[in-house]
Amino acid sequence: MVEAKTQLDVKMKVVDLDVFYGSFQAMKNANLDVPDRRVMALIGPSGCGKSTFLRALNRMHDLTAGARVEGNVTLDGVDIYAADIDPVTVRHRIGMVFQRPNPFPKSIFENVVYGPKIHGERNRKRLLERAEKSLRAAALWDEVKDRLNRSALDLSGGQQQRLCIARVLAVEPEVILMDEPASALDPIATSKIEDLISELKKQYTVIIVTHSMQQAARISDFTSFFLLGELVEVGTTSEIFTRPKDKRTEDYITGRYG
Amino acid sequence: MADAAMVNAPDVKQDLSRSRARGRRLVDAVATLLLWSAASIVVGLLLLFVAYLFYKGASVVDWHFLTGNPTAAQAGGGIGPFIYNSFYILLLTLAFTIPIAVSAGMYLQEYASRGRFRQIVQFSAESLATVPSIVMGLFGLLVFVEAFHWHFTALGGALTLTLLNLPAMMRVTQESLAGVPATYREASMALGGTKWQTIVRAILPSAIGPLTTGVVLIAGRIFGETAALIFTAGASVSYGRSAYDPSVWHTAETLSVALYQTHREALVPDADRIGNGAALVLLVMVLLFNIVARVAGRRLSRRLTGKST
Amino acid sequence: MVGFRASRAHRDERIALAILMACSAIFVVAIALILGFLAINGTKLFFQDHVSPLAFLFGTTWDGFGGHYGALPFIVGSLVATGFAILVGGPLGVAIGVFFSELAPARIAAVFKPAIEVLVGIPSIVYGWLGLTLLVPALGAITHTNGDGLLAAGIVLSIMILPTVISLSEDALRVVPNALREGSASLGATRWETISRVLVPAASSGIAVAVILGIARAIGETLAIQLVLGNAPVLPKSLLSPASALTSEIIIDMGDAPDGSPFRHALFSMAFLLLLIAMALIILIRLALRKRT
Amino acid sequence: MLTTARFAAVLVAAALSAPAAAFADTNISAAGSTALQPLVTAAAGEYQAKHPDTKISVTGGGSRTGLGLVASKAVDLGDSDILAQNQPNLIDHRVAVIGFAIVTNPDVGVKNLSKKQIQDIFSGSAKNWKDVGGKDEQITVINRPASSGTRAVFMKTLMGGANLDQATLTEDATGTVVQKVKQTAGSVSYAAFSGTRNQSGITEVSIDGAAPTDANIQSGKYPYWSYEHVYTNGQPSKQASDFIGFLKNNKGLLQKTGYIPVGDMKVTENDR
Repeated sequence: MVEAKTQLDVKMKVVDLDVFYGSFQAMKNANLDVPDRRVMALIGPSGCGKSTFLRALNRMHDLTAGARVEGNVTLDGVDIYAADIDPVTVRHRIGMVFQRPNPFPKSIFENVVYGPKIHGERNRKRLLERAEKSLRAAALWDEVKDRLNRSALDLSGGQQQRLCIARVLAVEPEVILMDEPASALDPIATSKIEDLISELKKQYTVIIVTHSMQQAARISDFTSFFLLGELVEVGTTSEIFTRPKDKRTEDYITGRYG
Repeated sequence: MADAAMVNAPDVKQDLSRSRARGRRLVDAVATLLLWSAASIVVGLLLLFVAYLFYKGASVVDWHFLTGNPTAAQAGGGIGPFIYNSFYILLLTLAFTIPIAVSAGMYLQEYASRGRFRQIVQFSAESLATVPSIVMGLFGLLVFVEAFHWHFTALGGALTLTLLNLPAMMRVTQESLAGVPATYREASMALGGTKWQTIVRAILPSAIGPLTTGVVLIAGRIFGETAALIFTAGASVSYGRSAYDPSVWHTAETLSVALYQTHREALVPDADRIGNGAALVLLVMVLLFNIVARVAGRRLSRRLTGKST
Repeated sequence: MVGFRASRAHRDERIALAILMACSAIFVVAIALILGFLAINGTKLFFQDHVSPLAFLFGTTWDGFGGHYGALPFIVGSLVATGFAILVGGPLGVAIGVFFSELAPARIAAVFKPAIEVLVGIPSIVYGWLGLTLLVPALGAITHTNGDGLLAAGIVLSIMILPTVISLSEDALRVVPNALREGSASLGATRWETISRVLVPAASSGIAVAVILGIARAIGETLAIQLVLGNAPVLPKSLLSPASALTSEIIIDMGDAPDGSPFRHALFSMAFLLLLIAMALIILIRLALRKRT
Repeated sequence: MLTTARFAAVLVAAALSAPAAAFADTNISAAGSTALQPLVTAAAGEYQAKHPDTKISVTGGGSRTGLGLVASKAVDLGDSDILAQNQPNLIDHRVAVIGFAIVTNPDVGVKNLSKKQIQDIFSGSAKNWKDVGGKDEQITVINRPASSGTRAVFMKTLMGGANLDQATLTEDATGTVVQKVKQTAGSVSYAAFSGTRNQSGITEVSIDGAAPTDANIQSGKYPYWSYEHVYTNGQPSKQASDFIGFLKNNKGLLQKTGYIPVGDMKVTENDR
């Protein structure tokens, strides 16, 4: 049912995913293959379940009281919901960037090396190298290299969001989940983030939730469309935007839902 | 509340009559005036207290008074050892209170869901918070002084004060942690942090400002506590060389206990003078604790977040 | 490449959780021990010395060495002083809570609120000292008595419970949704009508909690009232005659009541009674809060 | 977390080792009577000045507390105004005689009271100073609580079996009594010399014509006095016995603090 091109490796595979908040079912029977080192966009109207779906991919629902996830999610063929799997290591391999920039109230440097530190890196020199590498990869290095010890809260919104991306990169994940990372930013900051995402797919698998179809069209290789807690259709981005198979997808693309 | 609003509704038409409206406006003005006066009276009372204590005590308090030894039966004694004991017991109490209460606060705020254990802890803390300090003092007397055969000791006093202040310290911790945005938690978890790492490295540092303010305010309370100490830390000091005893086993009359005891026994002819001085010193300490709490909390938040606002 | 196996961090996590739970358990153990110790020592008077609980609760003669353990004078003293404090300090505190929540301009609040926080911090012994050296002589001059007694104690307690009542009732009023304020105002109600008919009823359970905690603070207060009560172990004839309370009598007699004597047991019975009153107030608060939900 | 664990360890260790450790660094500990406390405290100060290696801790707590603590060996010396009852282990060391005075506010103007008049005042049958030979002014009686040793001696030596009116101002220590008498017009109470000697603003009343002086107590003319006792549990240690001797024989200190040396007494308690 999924049309990912066969020559691509499948990084993550979602089979029959259901998500419940108490007795409310927020996601019904979703199936999806996520190809390695590509950008997958999740689109759909507000409340369609795309964020719910995203948060199921790194077990963030574990933190919400009353949330329950059923079905299979695999990373490189390993079920991340299996009983002997530690959700903490899942999140180590699958990083996440949130809607609003959420740097810690610490220095820029401390923000970037937060992950490496909690994973046991103590060596100051290696931490500095890691910080520089991540900040360069997040296209922020040149802007902050002279003020690494300043508070992250003094950065602009767009810089903060790139810092949050750098913070994720510093953990060296394989998959990066992004939940509308540019929705709180101005157009210039947004385009910087979009450029960055295109850069990131050389090394990482990126799954991004966006409410902007233009954004999805600009940056993603694949797009999946969600509606009312259902994954309606998946395809290459050009297919979805030019000749969707499902009537509902077409209605959304042509602007029939808000 | 909808009910109350409904009750008002029929009044609207009648109130178009002018005299009634004027009457209602008058009531409103009088009520406003009364509320203003109520608040002003209380602030006025505080000013009166401060002025009175300064008026009575200012001539008493000098370097000799603050550092001198109390005398047994002559005039002219100081309060040095009492101040020493107050700080000794304060620090000892904080050393017990902070680790226990912060841990419990973290547990309730970050770990415990709606489990039974959480409810029991919460209820215990609330109950502990309402135990009158004299009753806590008697408990300390039964346990530390008598059952453990410690007699009157700084340690017994500090442990009693720990019991007395654990609930407030736990509350401060809970509130400080609750004030940390949920996004910090998510961010840390999404970076692969365990819950413990998230709390210690991301949440606790972000809460350090309000936490510090809370600790200092509680420290002020500990400093002024009296009833719980009379039967646990004792109401006397050793005189002479051993007045500044470093051992936790020493009998430790604090400044607040001394204010009570000096007046009570009045062994010295200038008990009034010492009382006025001690009361002023206690008041000034409370003012200092309040100022420090505000300034330190703000400074620490700023330093740790580095935010220049 | 990181595997999925549980890491060292995970083990730390379990140790940390165990320590946190142990620290939480201290609260439970502590209150259990306090209740236990006081229950045992507070009932020896009845079980060991065979004094009837009725003679203790309703007896009016207190003579520790003469075999009379009537605590009624102290119970009455505690209740009257606390009642006075609630009647005066309760409404005044709620009024000031209303002032801060509804009236006070930010600049005034910025000055007044710290003042009230200082009031909380003043040690009870200093309140007692103020009562002894300022209030009692003043009352004595006005009423041509000694000035000691339940009136003086009631006034001291009224001031001492104010900060508790003020801050908690202010909190209770602040959580009342703004929609209610706007709704009432749009019906043509004056500010006072909005406060008295809409906001205070809406915040009633929170205000009740504020007042109950005020009671708890007042009934357990010891030194501040011991210094102004006059300490006569008899039923008070008036608000201006010397009286005593549960807490103040304990502090007066405890040092001299011999170990193991019925006298000492009776003092512990009074402490146990105080503890039971405190527990009853906690349950009252729970009930008041349950009503809200 | 480590700190928490360490505190727990300290706590447990403290609880286990305390009985032995508590006074390991104190050579002599004393507790009890607040009437005797100023003497013991002052003596401890002087004694320590002469013997810098000795450490003495002095605590009040009341006579009966002192007796309890020395009986359970929690302290070395139990200070008391009253005799220990049914405690054969305790050895009584009479260290001083303490005198007590009936004190009034100076405005009363009465200089002398008979025992009968004192009984009338304190039992509540005389309500006005003119009933006992003074001017027309209401009497305000100030008592000590039932647990007080001073009150016990007062009842024994002056009240002669009459009941005390309890509905009076009650102050729980000598100091507060003296202060209250100073403040209150028409007031009368009783207090130890150690609390009245250095005070102005009160009048000490003669009893049956005998002024409250050391000489009158020594000669037996003045009735309101008692022995101050220091109790030890069994024979005192050498150090403790040395200190008791110092306490008892330091006449200068005794007089300065308002006590009478036992050796100066020409009468005993039984002669009253």
